Amino acid sequence: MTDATIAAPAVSPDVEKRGLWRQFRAHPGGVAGLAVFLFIVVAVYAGPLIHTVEPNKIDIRAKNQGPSLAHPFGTDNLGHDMLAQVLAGGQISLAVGITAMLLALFLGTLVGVLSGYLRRLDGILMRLTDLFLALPLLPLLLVIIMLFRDTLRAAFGPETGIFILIVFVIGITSWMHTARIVRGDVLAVKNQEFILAAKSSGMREHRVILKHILPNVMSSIMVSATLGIASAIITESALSFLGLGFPSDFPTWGRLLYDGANFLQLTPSRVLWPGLAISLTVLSVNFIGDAIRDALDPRTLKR
Amino acid sequence: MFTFTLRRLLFAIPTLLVISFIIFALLDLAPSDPLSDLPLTIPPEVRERIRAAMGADQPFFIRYLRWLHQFFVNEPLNIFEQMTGITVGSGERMRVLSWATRSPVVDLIVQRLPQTLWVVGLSYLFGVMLAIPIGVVSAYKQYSIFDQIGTFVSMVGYSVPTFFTGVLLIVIFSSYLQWFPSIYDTNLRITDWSSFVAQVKQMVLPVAVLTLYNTSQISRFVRASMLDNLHQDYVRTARAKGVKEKVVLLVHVLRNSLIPVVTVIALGVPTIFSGAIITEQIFRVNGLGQLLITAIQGADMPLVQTLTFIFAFLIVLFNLIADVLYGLLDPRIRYD
Amino acid sequence: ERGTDGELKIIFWQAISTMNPYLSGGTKEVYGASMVIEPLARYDESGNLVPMLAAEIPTVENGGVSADLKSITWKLKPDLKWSDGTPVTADDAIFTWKYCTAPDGGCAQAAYYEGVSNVEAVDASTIKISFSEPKPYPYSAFVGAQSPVIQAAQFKDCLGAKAPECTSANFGPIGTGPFVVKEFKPNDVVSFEANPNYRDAAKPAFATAIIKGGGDAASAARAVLETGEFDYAWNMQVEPEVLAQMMTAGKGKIEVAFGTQVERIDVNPFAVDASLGDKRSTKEAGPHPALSDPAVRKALSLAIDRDIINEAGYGDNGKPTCNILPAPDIYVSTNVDWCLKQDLDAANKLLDDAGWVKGSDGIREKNGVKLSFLYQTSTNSVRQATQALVKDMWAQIGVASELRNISANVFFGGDPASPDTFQKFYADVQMYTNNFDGTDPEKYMAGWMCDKIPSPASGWQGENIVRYCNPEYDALVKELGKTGKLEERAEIAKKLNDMLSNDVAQIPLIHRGQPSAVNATLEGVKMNAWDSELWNVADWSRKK
Amino acid sequence: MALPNAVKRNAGDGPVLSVQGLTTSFRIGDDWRPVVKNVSFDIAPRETVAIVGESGSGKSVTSLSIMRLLPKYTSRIEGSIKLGGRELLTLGSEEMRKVRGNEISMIFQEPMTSLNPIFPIGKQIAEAITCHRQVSAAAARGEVIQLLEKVRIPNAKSRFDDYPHQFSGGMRQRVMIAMALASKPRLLIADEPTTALDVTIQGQILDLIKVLQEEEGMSVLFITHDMGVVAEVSDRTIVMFRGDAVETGPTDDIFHRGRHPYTRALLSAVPRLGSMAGHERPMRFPIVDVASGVMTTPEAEVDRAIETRRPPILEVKNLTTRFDIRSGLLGRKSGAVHAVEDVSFDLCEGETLSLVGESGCGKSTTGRSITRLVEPTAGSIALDGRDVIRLDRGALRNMRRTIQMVFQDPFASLDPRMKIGDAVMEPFIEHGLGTKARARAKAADILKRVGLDADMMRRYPHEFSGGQRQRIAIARTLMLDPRVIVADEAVSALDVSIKAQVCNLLLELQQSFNLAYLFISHDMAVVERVSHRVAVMYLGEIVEIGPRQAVFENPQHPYTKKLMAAVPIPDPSRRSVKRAISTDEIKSPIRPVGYEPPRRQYREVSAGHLVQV
Ligand SMILES: Nc1ncnc2c1ncn2[C@@H]1O[C@H](COP(=O)(O)OP(=O)(O)OP(=O)(O)O)[C@@H](O)[C@H]1O
Ligand SMILES: Nc1ncnc2c1ncn2[C@@H]1O[C@H](COP(=O)(O)OP(=O)(O)OP(=O)(O)O)[C@@H](O)[C@H]1O
Ligand SMILES: [Mg+2]
Ligand SMILES: [Mg+2]
Repeated sequence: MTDATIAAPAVSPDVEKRGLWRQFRAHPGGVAGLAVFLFIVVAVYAGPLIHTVEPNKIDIRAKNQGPSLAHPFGTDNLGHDMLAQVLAGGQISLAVGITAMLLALFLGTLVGVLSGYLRRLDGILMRLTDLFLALPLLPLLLVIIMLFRDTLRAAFGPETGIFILIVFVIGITSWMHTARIVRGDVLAVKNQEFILAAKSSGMREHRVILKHILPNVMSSIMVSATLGIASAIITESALSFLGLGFPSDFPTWGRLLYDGANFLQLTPSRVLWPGLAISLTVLSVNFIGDAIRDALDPRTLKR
Repeated sequence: MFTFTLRRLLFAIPTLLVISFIIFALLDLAPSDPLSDLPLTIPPEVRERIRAAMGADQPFFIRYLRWLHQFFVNEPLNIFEQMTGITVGSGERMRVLSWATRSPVVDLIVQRLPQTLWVVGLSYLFGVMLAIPIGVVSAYKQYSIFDQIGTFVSMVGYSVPTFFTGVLLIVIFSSYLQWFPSIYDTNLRITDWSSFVAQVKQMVLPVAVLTLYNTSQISRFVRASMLDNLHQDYVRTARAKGVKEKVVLLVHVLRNSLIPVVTVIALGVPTIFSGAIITEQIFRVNGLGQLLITAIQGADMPLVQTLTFIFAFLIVLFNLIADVLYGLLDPRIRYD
Repeated sequence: ERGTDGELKIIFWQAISTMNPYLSGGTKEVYGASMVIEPLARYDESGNLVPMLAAEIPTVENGGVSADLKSITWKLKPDLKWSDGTPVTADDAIFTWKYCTAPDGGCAQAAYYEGVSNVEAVDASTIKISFSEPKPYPYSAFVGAQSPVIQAAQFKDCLGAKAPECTSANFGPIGTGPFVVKEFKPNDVVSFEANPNYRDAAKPAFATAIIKGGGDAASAARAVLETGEFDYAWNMQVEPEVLAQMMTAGKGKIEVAFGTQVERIDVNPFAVDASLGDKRSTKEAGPHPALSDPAVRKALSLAIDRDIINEAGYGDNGKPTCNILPAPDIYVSTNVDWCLKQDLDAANKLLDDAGWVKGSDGIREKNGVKLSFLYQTSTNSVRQATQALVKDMWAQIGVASELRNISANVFFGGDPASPDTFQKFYADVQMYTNNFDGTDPEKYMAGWMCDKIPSPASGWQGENIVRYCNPEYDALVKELGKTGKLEERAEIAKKLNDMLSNDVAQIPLIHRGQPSAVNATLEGVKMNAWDSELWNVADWSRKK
Repeated sequence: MALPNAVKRNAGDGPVLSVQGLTTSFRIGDDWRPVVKNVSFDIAPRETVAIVGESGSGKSVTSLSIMRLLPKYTSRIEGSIKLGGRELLTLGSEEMRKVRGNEISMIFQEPMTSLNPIFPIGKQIAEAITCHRQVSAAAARGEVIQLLEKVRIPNAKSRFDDYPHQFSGGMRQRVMIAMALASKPRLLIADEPTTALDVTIQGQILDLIKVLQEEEGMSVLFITHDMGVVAEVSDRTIVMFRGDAVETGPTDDIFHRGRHPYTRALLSAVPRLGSMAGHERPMRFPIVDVASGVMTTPEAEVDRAIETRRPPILEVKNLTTRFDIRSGLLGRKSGAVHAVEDVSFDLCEGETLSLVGESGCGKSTTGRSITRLVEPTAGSIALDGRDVIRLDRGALRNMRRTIQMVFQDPFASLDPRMKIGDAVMEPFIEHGLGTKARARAKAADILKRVGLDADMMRRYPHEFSGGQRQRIAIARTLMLDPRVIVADEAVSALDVSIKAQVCNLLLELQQSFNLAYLFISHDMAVVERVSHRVAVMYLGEIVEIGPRQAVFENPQHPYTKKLMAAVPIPDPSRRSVKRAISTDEIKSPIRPVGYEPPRRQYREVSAGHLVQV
């Protein structure tokens, strides 16, 4: 009385998790992305243990050098070692990029899902989104800094305080795109019959959202995430010009790239490496995102 | 749908008023100052007098109401007068004047519009036009060479900021090869073939930089959304009907994938009018983006307020358009 | 020959927002307007007054300045014509004075007319300016690019509150200069053509000119030095090696003029602890626990290697200095040189002697007070490089610093609500540049008087940012105000400078020049730090 | 396996379609799992071949293999498929495109997901015409409207621009049929084309196909579970069982002289209309072992009477649900679909009320209104004494534990990204009825009882056959132990043996837990078996309601009579008996704005047997 099936052992949740991982692994791009990303993370945190030059050590006599054994990435116009700067910058850029992206993604998804799913909240949340889209960024940032910088600095110390501030600032100024995109997708998904079926089985709204709506709007969120990490890293560097980023003696990838732009012809390695680091990070995150997307979509081709 | 649109349009009026007030308050709160780029040699008491002449020393609400009146009453009347030649009342009324230039803000915007539309608008158009086919093909041929290259280029294109790509292009194409000018000539009038060529030449670099960025962003959304729909059963039905593969993709799958794409595009259109700040700066296109940034840096309140408000208006408008399009694209989405 | 050299292309990366310098005191506006409207006299490249509209420079000797120093009488050159062909008369000057002093006009150059009690026409071409008090240095009104003469006929309806509404006049003032405005696009580009009625029939050599704005300094430099698209670019604050690299293209070079700009570090004598709230950085806050110690101040100055800072950030565009008054030559003190060479040993010894001892973290402290400073400045790549270097140097004497950079429009904005303005000085040390217009330092030196200290009571206004207060100094400034003889004035000015330097009221770093990029095909450029850099644009021509 | 030679075929004509040794496998993890094994058959011109078989035995996969529409990377087709001598498996994709829809067209099993949700149905049908022929848009439109009328869609002209979600299940299926017939193909593959249709419309559709076969010489590959339909339409029949074609032969032979045990099992389990004469209560189906063909459990009448003294668990009074029709640029209301109009009935504990009626008459809408998945326009619904319409959200959620619904279209009602194990366990966990482990155990048990394997819990909905998905949907509702189940065409896609098994399960549950069923179905034989009472709907209204025996044995309303008469009889010898093609006008539930339906009067024929007058 049963269908033709191959005998299989009983399923445990553990196996299911492994299944997801197995599908992820079946995605060469995703695996490569993960490997590169892990490499970057490890390099950035463990690298300074091997390449022990202080990132802020100034050796003015060795300024504007090309790559050499002592300075594999060359030096900048003050004689900072670029490798050490790129590694140190990576710690900040990665941390800021990822946390700020996650915050923006969280806010955007929250607002998007709520306004797409709950008719009552839609109007007010979307007008709020319009408002945030319309607010001029620079004055907004200046005001935020003015209001919160010293408080946060006092509460968490200069570094953590600024970190929190930056993540917060990037987060609350970049969630709107995600929100609108997610909302659009939710509007389309929520009218499908399986949502109705889920509701008819008496599921609570938030569970419907979490278990049925979210997985079905995941691919847009994934794209937003990858793009978000890139813009967070770049925005961080823009913030420091307003005096709201990290102090100038904290290198970050974005700023290394900006400072190096004028030295493009003089010491190309100065821009090559931070630029490459940002691109590789974003690319690898993109491939990881693709792999997760594919793993979550049972229908796409798996390679 | 019509009542929905109408209701939303009506609702947009209070929304915009609130937004304009919040923007005004924000600008007022911001610590930058209209006199910050004056030399330090100008003594404090003179600064006070300059401030007073601008009206910057008035109380907040007076300034806000004055702006409202100037923008919503005087400027439209002025446009009306210019178009019809009829003088309403005395014909003398205070227009919204920029603090830095002491000229009517609307005139400044009109002056900046052409180059912004040419450069930023065109690159957005190119971006959309390139992104959709690239996204569609990338999704259809997922993990093919085309897709991989597309992914690579768009990710690099998106992650490397324009302040860098701009300089790179200038160094290569203006300094070494000397093919294109590095500075945009806003005085150029297209009168003949050679001036047309000159115009095209000076647009190449900034348009290229911006197009790369726009294409990268939009094509990612097209691709992801296409992938979601490519394996649905109705695609199978379309194929079973013998519909051409191109039609299957472009009509059946793409239309079903358009909602996020429409969202992204609608979010992007208003930014055409706010200009592309960095790219405009690098190539000295001096469009609206540059106008806005100089105004912000110079704390030119009336100019920033007006530009931002127009921007807000466009955002509200295009988000409304997107919402209406959702309803047209997907009949299951109903707003009643 | 007029108009034979085609177009002159100038780039001002900070764009010109209006052509009326009375409505915007920005340097770029003043420079742009100087191609069109002219003062009675201006300064040449070595700081000497040269007549422009005036026939000669009035002095006490030639009777142009009254013996009691209470009036000065200018005589116009004969047959002067505005670009529209009408004659220039004394009434135009009188109108200009009225224009700038009209209430509600918000004239940015009002300081130039300070102390002027009356301007009258002796005859159609003679102008007499009377002062309410004796003026030892009477060359202020109608002197220099900041106070040119405007045409009464054009601006007659633009007095006072009406001034901003005269858009077309403000954008295209009728002048006497070598060029007239053809089209003005605010904050973008100004187009000029040669003035047909210019008093020298052979000038200018260029038929048209433009001043393009926007972008940043480095790309402006590139447009002149590397691609050769432009002839002249102003204000090239770019790392020296980048400029040097661009110059290898052979299309142009950098010219520098040294004026009175000094990059300095202000050292706060008052406590700035955040817990003090609004009292921070004022007298009520009490003395700074570390920086009120003269030994610390001096050690900070001694520890700085100004040569390195100059090399990294300025190159040929700067010179290390210990003076706050670096020019003109007659005012320059040669007495202070203890800080010119870095002396870490002396600095360390000073601190040791004063009881500041290094703790386990290498930072000196005394009575629980650490030598750890918040060091703020405006955002600008050269300043950030300097910050990094100074931090490194101070670290070598056991002084820690936390760096902060603030957007220039906030830092210099003076918004009383912002904690980040340089006037509030809510930091231990801060860095910026200051200077004075013209060649006379009297007003500048008065900026260190006790009553010029910014405080909440004065709405944080006041030039004495370093909060220096020394009764002796105040007395000396007053004496300067009464002294007429140039040599004596110079002596006093030097004394004032020495007091400031030796008390380490602040730490002068670099005497900054004004670098501009000049295309190799452009001839006749004479860099001028005392007036508009375009002061002699009539003499510019294309190399044949 | 070899094809038996005893196939009668018109001499001279080569076969239209010849399938030889077809083996189709799916990739599961890293292995390939064959689901169709070495199947061979031919179809001659004008011939109708039926495939019958167990649910999940590979019927749909066989047909999709012929069309080459299986997902490229996760499936593999081996063997040979020749269309008029041309090998399809090696055809280039452009040639294959020209074959599809033009020479072979296909009706898919699940019409909801198979229609593009964002295009008007008219446009979708027109596309089938325009992509193979050069016709003007207006001509195509005319043709489409004709087709829609042929498949008996009421108000075809005005429904041209409607979207799939505005159609009832059966109407969507008819749209699919119209689409497939549009291009007048040489071969029509019809995968359960009539499961969602009531018997009257089903008959009309079958006639339509027959007419086309005669006029255009079309061949048909017919996949169905309805042995009555098989008997009526097919020349030859293929029986599939677990991926194999176990028996092939003329329909007559198969019906009377089936050799394979499964064939015999299949036929002996077929319920026949009228077999319940004389019985008052529902009866269990006999269970026949598919491996041996021997009856293991005989049929038996349920032994429990309904307690009518207790107040009914569900009371529906004057329920009315209308859908506004908006048209024009302004979106003005131009009319309304009166989907449910003044419907009243009640349902006691332990009782089965069957809802039968024409496709599109409002049965599903009634079910959805009762569970408040669509908001009723008027009327009252009392569930267990509580007014459903006035419940707030929390109470509604609790109410939904009591009343569960099986959706008509199981595929659309399953989240495509959720493994079915999770989908089945979800309501249980959601209502906090126990731990995850208990949920898993219970889900495995229920799945087994509806004939599915517990290890299927790891698979996604699209990896199942239509019948399997339907059983998943049933399993999901059973997880909550509800007191009322609205079963909307819950067993229509199941083969007879599984249908019997599932129905018996439902009866058993009803007995043990006193469940009440609102059983919506077109399968009159099943309705006769399982129901205590029957309500007949027509154009949104109940035209006749009463105890099953009364309604079936003494139908009063003309529509009921028509319905009873149209039920096909599973006997191939009656094939020649022709129905009179109905030419009557198709009635439409669309009314203009402001239309007030007349108040209906009912006549009581016997105790509880009401008929509209
Ligand atoms: N995409 C797929 N991936 C894996 N297995 C599949 C896939 N599609 C179908 N199957 C399996 O193949 C078998 C045959 O499915 P098919 O759809 O052909 O059944 P069927 O005979 O049409 O059944 P029903 O009558 O229930 O529709 C089933 O066991 C099903 O689970
Ligand atoms: N969302 C909707 N919008 C507009 N009309 C609808 C909608 N849903 C259903 N209808 C219409 O209501 C009528 C009744 O539909 P319903 O689904 O209840 O029929 P049904 O009796 O279940 O038919 P079937 O047996 O074919 O499933 C149909 O005419 C259908 O077109
Ligand atoms: Mg099937
Ligand atoms: Mg139905």
